[in-house]
Amino acid sequence: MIRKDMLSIKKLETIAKDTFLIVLASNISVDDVAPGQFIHIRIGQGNAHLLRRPISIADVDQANQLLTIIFKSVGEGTTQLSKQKVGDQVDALLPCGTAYPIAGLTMHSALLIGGGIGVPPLYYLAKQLVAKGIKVTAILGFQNKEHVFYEQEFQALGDVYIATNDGSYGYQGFVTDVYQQVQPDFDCYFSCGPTAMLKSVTSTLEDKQGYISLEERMGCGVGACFACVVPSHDGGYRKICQQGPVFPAKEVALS
Amino acid sequence: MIRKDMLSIKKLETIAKDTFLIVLASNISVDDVAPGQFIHIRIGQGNAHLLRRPISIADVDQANQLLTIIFKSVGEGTTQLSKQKVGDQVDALLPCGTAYPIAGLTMHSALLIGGGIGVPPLYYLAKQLVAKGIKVTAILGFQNKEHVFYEQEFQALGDVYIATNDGSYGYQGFVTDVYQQVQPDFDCYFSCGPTAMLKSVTSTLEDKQGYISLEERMGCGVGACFACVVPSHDGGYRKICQQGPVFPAKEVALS
Amino acid sequence: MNLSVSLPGLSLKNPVMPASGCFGFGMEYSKFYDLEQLGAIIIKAATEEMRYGNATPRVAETTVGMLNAIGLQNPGVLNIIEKEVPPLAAYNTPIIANVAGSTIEEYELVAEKLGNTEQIAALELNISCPNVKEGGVQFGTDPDLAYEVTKRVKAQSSVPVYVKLSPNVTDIVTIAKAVAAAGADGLSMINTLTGMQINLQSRRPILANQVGGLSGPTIKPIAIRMIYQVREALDIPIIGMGGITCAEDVLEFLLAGANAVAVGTANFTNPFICPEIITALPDTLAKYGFNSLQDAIGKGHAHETTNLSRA
Amino acid sequence: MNLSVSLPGLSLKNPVMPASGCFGFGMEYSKFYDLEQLGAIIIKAATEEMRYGNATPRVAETTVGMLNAIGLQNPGVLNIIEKEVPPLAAYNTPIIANVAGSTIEEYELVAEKLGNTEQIAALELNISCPNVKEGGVQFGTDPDLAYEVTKRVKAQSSVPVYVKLSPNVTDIVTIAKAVAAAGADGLSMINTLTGMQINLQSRRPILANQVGGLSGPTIKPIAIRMIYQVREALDIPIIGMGGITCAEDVLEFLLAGANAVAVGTANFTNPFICPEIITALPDTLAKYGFNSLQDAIGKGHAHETTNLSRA
Ligand SMILES: Cc1cc2nc3c(=O)[nH]c(=O)nc-3n(C[C@H](O)[C@H](O)[C@H](O)COP(=O)(O)OP(=O)(O)OC[C@H]3O[C@@H](n4cnc5c(N)ncnc54)[C@H](O)[C@@H]3O)c2cc1C
Ligand SMILES: Cc1cc2nc3c(=O)[nH]c(=O)nc-3n(C[C@H](O)[C@H](O)[C@H](O)COP(=O)(O)OP(=O)(O)OC[C@H]3O[C@@H](n4cnc5c(N)ncnc54)[C@H](O)[C@@H]3O)c2cc1C
Ligand SMILES: Cc1cc2nc3c(=O)[nH]c(=O)nc-3n(C[C@H](O)[C@H](O)[C@H](O)COP(=O)(O)O)c2cc1C
Ligand SMILES: Cc1cc2nc3c(=O)[nH]c(=O)nc-3n(C[C@H](O)[C@H](O)[C@H](O)COP(=O)(O)O)c2cc1C
Ligand code: FES
Ligand code: FES
Repeated sequence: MIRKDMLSIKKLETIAKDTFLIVLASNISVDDVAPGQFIHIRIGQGNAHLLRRPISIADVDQANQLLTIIFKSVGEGTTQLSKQKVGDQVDALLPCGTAYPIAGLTMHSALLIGGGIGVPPLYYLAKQLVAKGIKVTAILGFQNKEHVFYEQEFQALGDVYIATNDGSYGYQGFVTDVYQQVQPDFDCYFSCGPTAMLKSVTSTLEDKQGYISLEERMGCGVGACFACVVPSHDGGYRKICQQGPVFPAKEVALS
Repeated sequence: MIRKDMLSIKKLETIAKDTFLIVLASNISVDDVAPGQFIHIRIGQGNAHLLRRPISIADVDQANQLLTIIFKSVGEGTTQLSKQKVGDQVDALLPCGTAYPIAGLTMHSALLIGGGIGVPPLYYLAKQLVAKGIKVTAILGFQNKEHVFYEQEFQALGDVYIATNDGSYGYQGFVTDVYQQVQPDFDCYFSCGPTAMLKSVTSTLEDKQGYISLEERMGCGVGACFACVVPSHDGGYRKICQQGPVFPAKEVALS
Repeated sequence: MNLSVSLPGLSLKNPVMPASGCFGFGMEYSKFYDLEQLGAIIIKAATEEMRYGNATPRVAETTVGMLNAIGLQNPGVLNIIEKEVPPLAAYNTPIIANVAGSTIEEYELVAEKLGNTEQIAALELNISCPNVKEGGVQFGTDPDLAYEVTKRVKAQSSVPVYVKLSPNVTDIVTIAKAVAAAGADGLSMINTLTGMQINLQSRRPILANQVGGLSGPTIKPIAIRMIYQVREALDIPIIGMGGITCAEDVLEFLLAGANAVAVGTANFTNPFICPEIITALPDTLAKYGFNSLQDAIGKGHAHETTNLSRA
Repeated sequence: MNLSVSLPGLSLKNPVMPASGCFGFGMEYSKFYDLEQLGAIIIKAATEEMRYGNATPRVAETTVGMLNAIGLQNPGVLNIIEKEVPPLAAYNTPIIANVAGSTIEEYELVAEKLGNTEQIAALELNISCPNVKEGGVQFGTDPDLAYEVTKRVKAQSSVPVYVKLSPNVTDIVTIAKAVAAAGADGLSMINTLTGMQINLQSRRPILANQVGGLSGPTIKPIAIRMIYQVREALDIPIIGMGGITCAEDVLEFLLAGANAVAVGTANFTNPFICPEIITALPDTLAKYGFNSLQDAIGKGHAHETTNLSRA
């Protein structure tokens, strides 16, 4: 069940350009956290920042009650977060949103397609899939060489193809370009990244079963304010923070 | 000339209930600071507190470029100031306002009447008067025993009479009650404290030469915004931050 | 300390309720705490049909405030009554339903449905939503239209109607008088101020709707001023809101003349804010010399001693 | 980088000027820096006679904002012309004089005197002061009165007139159109929003005047929205203001449609703010892809390419 927790920073490191990894410790069990979910982080104290920032959970260490997040400093909140110190407390709502529904799926191989800061949630997903004996292939896209992270970590779990916009590392082009070249075999795909990427991924893989994870500016983060909706193909809408961020690829209409 | 300076905290101590003393070091000479003037302090950084807080200068150590301030924590700004640490920087405009015009005065004895946080500026004044060979008598009023400060410091400079509202220390009553009982001899008086006290002081000492120091909520602190005016007896007005805070007792109309 | 307060149709155990649109239909926050702690709950605006609302992005953060342009997204009044109200009604906390529309007829229909739903204790008539092209705010900025829609909505049911006023007006007192004359049982104020933020990178307004409603601590001085002015002019109960984040803020609203308060944006920053404020209220009231909640209402007005509750 | 901008009657080396009432008659800040760095200086409001203004306290701090109720205190127009203008005129920086009054006749007289003072480059017609009982804001909230006073003030002299608009209105565009139709050469927006703060201890509004004008970062989203809306509707130069504290804020105002900007409250927090912003502007403009100041004006409007300067 969703809760407010004060997490303490155990580790904070820069893992790529403007990209930070933070390991957070909880005082209680985090066994209920599943891949694809996010934590909703309060920045600062008092009224400095009224809106929390959603950041995906990149990894979970159940035994030690640790959560890993990976994020890019793009604005005030993430920059402030990147300047915290080990030992500082982070006020977070968790676990938020839906997870990749791996329990109910029968498959042998999975394709993970991540772009930029959409890569982190796929890591914990990959670990869980591999733990279930599912073969994992990852195609990860980044702006350029300086922004690449977690290549080795994914390699430890399966095949990894890296794409950079400018070709400064790995394949040149978009993740969908790499897909066309590599043509990996898979039963189900999981994708997270910028909306433009997701649109091209879902249309490229139109006849495949897949799940995508969406981003949107959020108010409450818990389903109460309707800030974060996306139209659904049934003529209605879905709240990304509560009914997402993970959706079956065919459920929602990307614009 | 008025300037913006980053002062660093050399010492911070509690000297009475909710009453703090801070010694601030400047990198440049503070020889131009005269008794009665104040510094205009910025609280915090960014936009947290848009208005600076005026605090009187309680003492100056010219050789070491040190300024002392004494203040009570009454609200957000002063509370935050009281929680600073030695070594922290304080952004201040200084020296602000007018000083007690002691250079131009010929006198043998002076009466200093201070109430609460109106006491601090009188201390540096007393030191300067004594340095000029003028006899100083001080009547200092406080809420109660717990709030009394600087009795010894004033005693080192002359006669001191303490009054507390509840009689828990020294005389019981107001500074003007003490004055009536003590009837000290003096050529000129200098007073600083709440407006109600100043009104009663100026009317009690109506036929004496005297100077009073006023308080008002301030915007700019440098004479530009007209926030801090007081009507003058010539039918006009005076800006307390610039033409004051020290005024000849008969110049301004207290309400 | 006695925190109870009586308003027309509402007997509240305490004066704190979540504001409309900031608490959905309540159940999300039931995961954080027991909703029975709340004085009341104002649910999200209802319209006749399901509405999708505006394009995203719909929210932006400003300096100690936020902008929103949700655009009255909601599942439609019948869905709300059927699916959203029943779980909430299980709590012993009065539900106030927020009524919206594009036309007077839509307001009437929504009010008729909600006002005749047993679990709804009162209506909040939203004539102040700045985020929809049609209806909404024009009813809240024109005294004649405000009068008309209030009167027509009042006629739909017997539950009390609190009219939610827009601060985007030249003269709040005139509007307040118009809706009071039309039979409003109370006022709810203020809704958001219309604002905009431009993204320097994209060179476009951040919100897809361009403009949005400004809420949070940034609007508190305006809310306090408007409530104070209306309280000077009228003897009508007021649910006050706009930037409340702590018990001291609640007291400031009470002194200004509010009889109860709603908390909006602060729920996003801290989902526990409402119960935390309720817990802090007795000490805060005592600290400033009040013996009960009722005691503080309107006390910011010189010589004001009226008990403004009408219940 | 070229920071210059031309407005009717004003050829500015850069777009940054202190806002009226926040910089006195300039000389106080000449102790901190050379006033020639400024694009222009807008001096404190002038009325016919010396005015004492409101009782104190006149200012209060709010969350990232402040309230003021100075009440147009000033030494009177003749004193200003004789004593305050000459020292300031020694700097090679255009002086814009803020014109206030209680009646149209007073506005006319003050405008006539200031408009015919050689050292005054332009007038800012203040029809938006929320802090005086008479005149001031009613001229800024009624389009007909706004039209009338603008027309009469324009007739007093040949210097350009920038009309300073009040944000305390239901519809800013209507007022803007009215003053444009009356011949305003430009607009200056926004003045302060009316607000209040209540002291919990004394149970009274902090300001002796009860209400005051809200300024500072807290009002920026409202200023941006109003400037954006007026820019969409009208092709008239705008001096933008309301909460500017840094070069990024200036750019946001330019994108919204301001041709130049004024900085008010921030001078109190940091007396060096204007030159600091001017120094930071070239890098900030370059960072967001602009080659000159002029290049950024109005660029927050989709497909907007108009050069709005009329000089
Ligand atoms: C479900 C979800 C998961 C996410 N996971 C990650 C992650 O693992 N790593 C990571 O680096 N980023 C992630 N993001 C994006 C991250 O939330 C934004 O980068 C962050 O909110 C920016 O905050 P800021 O204060 O630095 O930026 P500012 O621009 O200063 O923020 C201003 C406001 O806009 C919001 N905002 C700005 N950009 C975004 C965005 N892209 N998405 C949502 N809100 C935004 C902020 O939350 C804040 O409310 C995720 C977003 C969502 C919705
Ligand atoms: C010339 C002058 C000299 C002063 N010298 C001293 C001194 O030596 N020691 C001392 O303890 N106090 C002194 N004061 C009073 C001191 O300025 C206030 O106590 C302080 O500003 C309160 O700030 P706050 O943030 O704690 O209170 P808050 O109430 O949170 O402040 C809110 C706003 O009100 C203003 N304000 C509140 N009370 C006062 C006040 N009494 N006078 C002026 N502004 C006020 C604040 O500056 C701020 O702008 C002096 C005031 C003046 C005008
Ligand atoms: C995201 C959001 C959605 C809102 N939706 C509604 C609504 O549906 N109906 C309504 O009357 N007010 C709505 N409001 C206004 C709030 O109820 C409240 O009046 C306003 O936000 C001021 O209070 P606050 O500063 O505490 O948020 C909404 C506000 C926000 C922030
Ligand atoms: C203390 C103070 C005094 C002001 N006096 C005037 C005035 O005399 N004439 C005027 O047109 N505006 C006056 N204003 C309004 C400012 O010029 C400006 O429009 C407003 O403060 C918004 O800008 P800011 O947020 O940068 O302060 C005053 C504002 C303040 C804070
Ligand atoms: S962020 Fe509030 S509903 Fe999703
Ligand atoms: S505080 Fe601005 S003139 Fe004194």
